[in-house]
Amino acid sequence: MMLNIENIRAQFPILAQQIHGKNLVYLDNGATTQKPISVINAITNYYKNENSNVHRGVHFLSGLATKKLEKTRNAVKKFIGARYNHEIIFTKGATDSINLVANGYSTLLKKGDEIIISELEHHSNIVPWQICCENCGASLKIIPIKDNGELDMDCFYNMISKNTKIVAISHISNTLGTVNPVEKIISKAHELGAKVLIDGAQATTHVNLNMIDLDADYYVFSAHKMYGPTGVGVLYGKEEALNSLPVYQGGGEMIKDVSFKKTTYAPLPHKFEAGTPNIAGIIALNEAITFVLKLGIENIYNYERELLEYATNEILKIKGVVIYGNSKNKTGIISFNIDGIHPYDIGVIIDKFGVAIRTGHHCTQPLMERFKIPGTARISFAVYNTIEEINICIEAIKKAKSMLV
Amino acid sequence: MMLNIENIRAQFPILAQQIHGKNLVYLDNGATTQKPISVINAITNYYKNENSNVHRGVHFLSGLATKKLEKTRNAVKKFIGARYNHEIIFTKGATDSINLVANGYSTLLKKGDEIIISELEHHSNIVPWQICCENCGASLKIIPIKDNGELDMDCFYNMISKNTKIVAISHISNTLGTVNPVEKIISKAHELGAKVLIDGAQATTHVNLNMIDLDADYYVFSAHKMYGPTGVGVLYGKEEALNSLPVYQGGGEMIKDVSFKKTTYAPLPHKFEAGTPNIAGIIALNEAITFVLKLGIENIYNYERELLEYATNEILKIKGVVIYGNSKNKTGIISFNIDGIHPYDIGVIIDKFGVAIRTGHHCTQPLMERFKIPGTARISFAVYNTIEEINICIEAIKKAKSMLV
Amino acid sequence: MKSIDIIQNEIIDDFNMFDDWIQKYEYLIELGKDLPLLNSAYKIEDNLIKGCQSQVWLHAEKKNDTIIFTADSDAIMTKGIIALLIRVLSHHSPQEIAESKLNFIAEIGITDQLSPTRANGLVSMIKQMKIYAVALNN
Amino acid sequence: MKSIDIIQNEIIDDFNMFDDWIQKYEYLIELGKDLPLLNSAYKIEDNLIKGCQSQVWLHAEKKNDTIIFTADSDAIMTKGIIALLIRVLSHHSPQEIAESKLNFIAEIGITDQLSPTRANGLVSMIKQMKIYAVALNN
Ligand SMILES: Cc1ncc(COP(=O)(O)O)c(C=O)c1O
Ligand SMILES: Cc1ncc(COP(=O)(O)O)c(C=O)c1O
Repeated sequence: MMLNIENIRAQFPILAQQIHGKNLVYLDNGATTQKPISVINAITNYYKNENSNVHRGVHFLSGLATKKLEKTRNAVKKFIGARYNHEIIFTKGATDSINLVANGYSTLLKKGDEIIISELEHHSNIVPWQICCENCGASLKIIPIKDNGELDMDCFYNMISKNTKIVAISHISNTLGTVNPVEKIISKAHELGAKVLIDGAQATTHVNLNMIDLDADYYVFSAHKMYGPTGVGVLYGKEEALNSLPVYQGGGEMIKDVSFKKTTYAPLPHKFEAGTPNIAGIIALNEAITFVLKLGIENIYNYERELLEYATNEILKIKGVVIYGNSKNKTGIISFNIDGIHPYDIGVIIDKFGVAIRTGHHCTQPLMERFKIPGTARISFAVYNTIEEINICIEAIKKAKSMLV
Repeated sequence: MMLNIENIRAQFPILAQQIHGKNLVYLDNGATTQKPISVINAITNYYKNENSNVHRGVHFLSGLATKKLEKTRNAVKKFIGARYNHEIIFTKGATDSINLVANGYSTLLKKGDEIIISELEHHSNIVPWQICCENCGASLKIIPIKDNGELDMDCFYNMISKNTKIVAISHISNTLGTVNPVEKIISKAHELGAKVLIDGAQATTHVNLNMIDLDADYYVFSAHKMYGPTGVGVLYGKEEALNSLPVYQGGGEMIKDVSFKKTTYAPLPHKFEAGTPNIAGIIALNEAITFVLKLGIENIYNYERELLEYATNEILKIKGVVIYGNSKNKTGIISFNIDGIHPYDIGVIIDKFGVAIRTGHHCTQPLMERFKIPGTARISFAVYNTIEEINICIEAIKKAKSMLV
Repeated sequence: MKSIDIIQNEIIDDFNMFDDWIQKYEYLIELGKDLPLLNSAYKIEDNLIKGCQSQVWLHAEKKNDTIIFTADSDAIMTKGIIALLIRVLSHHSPQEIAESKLNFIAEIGITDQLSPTRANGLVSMIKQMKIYAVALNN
Repeated sequence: MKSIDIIQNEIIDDFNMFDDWIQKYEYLIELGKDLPLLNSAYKIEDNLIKGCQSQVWLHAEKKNDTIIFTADSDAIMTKGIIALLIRVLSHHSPQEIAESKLNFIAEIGITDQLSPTRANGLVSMIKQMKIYAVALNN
């Protein structure tokens, strides 16, 4: 199916913005995507017509808010092909989700146990495991990456052992765009009895997800990177995987019975949902899912691949450009540097042309270390981007270069 | 100053709602308040014009979102009279805030140390401390309450000792409305070298807060209970108190340097703000604060006291009514039961008259245990409620009673 | 014994006679009050289904190949619905109970009371009735 | 030596001559390129002010009761602003530096570069310059 991009763009009010007197060219989608009007309206509608605290209320609005929140849980379940609604835990973001699991593992693991992550992980999939290791004495093993930005799978196969208790890997690298071979990792890990957490923050709009097929034990993502609101994340876990974790936060909804003698906890999903959730945000996430499903993930992927190929070609025409991440299997992310120029300078200058890209280490400092660079300039696409915008961006980069050298 | 309630009501779109064909009478404000249009518009405006990830971006929108987020931090600082902006940590809610502190204390305390809470605490200020005690071997001491719903301060003075390391007390009871003597608790605790956390979830629209005067070490609250959005909370902590806590969640913004050899953490407030925050929600919180300050906390308090007194009088005219929480020093919350009637039945029936109250244990099961009741029906006021609404509510309760006995 | 579906239709007819929710609720309250007392020997922790607001005690026993339910709750509205559930399911065979589709709840307009908000124990109660039926089917 | 305020006004006048941001940025870039090299002995961890994207190395020494700053950065735009800061503050007495109010930044329209987003190390750099001034004032 061909997507009607003009029609899609019309659904995003912010794309009509002017920045420094220029049309906004938003190419920082890896950091956060913009929101379609349906998502924005869901929030407004909630606060104007339905707002109430969820779960325990018997009055109408409370029932309505609860129903809508649970509807999103069901929508997420279907979206990622999970078995049960109670395998979907709402968190405040991918980072929160990973911390919940890593915190649990700090009580499940002991000295001698090993955790495997990779060199291209986002800090959010590194630091929680470092804290976990500090607390329980387990050790952290790192899968190195090859020059083209792919995981060195030979190393992984050598590294994993019976001591490995959990492997935590991003589905798609936020800096390089590499799509990691998570299926292979999961099947090898399971062979050796290790669990697997997949950080899907960059994947939910690019890969058709089916948890039953994928067989990941945990899968995490953030709503704000998939056209949804800020402040909402998802932790998917297999029923038995979630049940094996101790409670994380205490309070509110997550209890069965509280007494000073003995407190018992509610079953999934409530066990992990302490406190009043981001009700408006969760309800709006349902609209984001609807938006993505209407377009079709494959269509989004294919269209972004077109943008990626065009942009890659054009940018490589600029002398001195180096692109980091050259896997054949990558999504719409281009991390680059220009010889002799600091990425910060590029970002600051093209901003004046209305072009928003991200520069810096992208919360992947070890990866920057690996390439011995202070950072990169990163272009990242969403489904509303166009070839024309890429042309504007390339022109801006060329102008920046001519000013800087 | 007299508040113009009609004018205030006009700012809340939801108050025009019909429930089961009746005008909504929303008296469940202890669970969550409704939102003025300024708060709703702040969210819409953010997503339509400004949405971008914060902090590390060099492009215009990222700078704007960052500036606005930090503006809210500054507004919160002023609102609660803190010393520094970096003493304000954004969390997902009061529950999240308490868990952050209690988790830290589980590494700071050891067997023999004591934590004091009270019998009237919300589960969110009980369970995190139970988990903390389980992890570190400290023990939990409970201040009992008197029949009128006030803390038994004599007991507190007897209970606290050099072994007490932290006292965690709600400023206002969400079930009874009691305003606790937090000043006395803080000064006594400090005398003995203990820190104090105040759960201000119910207090922020009823008490003028000044952290420097109050001298609490930690103070927590939720935006959604003060006319703000869901999914945003605040943890205030004195600089040295926050610095004494270990990091909680890892990832994203909270680092100084990440490497596989050694990761170091960012200074306050970033140390405790891992992951992409609820940017839209935080920005909207600023509008909620503006709304409250414009009306004036004293005016809100006084007006709600009027409602409280009127409603208390009227409800006591119903035969068989018992009110729990009869402190002179209480805010606009009435928890009651009617002889021989289960509160659930009252809630279900008056809902049909458009009246939304909360029934149940209000996440204070130990308090229910204390009064030997399964729950209460709870009316809780906000500044937009009226005498007329109270009359409708009282009529509905009377009808429910006549149906039920 | 009439089939489960016939009883459900009777209940739907009963409720159709009422003009408004007040009459329906009053009828439910009456049913709740008339629900035969649960033998206090059965009002034990093991038989407790905990909703977050009202509690339900449910007892099941087998008699001549059919299951007989008795139950109680601390909330009267909950008890009223329990009375209906017992009227529909009690005195049927385990298989009939396990395979039953309880559509009457939606039809009589009290679905609010059966939302998955856990505020009362009714959703769990229906589940528990079916579990008993399966368990006692031997 | 001219006073800090006089130098600031000169800079403001310089920038007022430019028609657009491109000229301003080109000027900053030029200033950045012309910034005297920092003695490599001073390009050490101790002198490093870490922004989250660009880094700044700052060295200060006292000479005849005035402070002399030298500095470097890996990003050229940052270096350009450093050049301005040095022009304004270097060769002044510790007290003058500590008490200075740097209004020129707002006036020349490059405040974006000095937001508290930590993207470059400039806010910390100004703070550090004042700290050095106080520390060397003895
Ligand atoms: C006194 C008190 N503490 C804590 C909480 C928990 O707040 P939240 O659910 O927003 O985290 C509440 C809200 O119910 C409360 O009333
Ligand atoms: C791969 C990856 N993992 C984790 C995260 C963290 O997501 P969040 O900041 O929404 O918690 C991000 C987002 O920056 C990411 O790209």
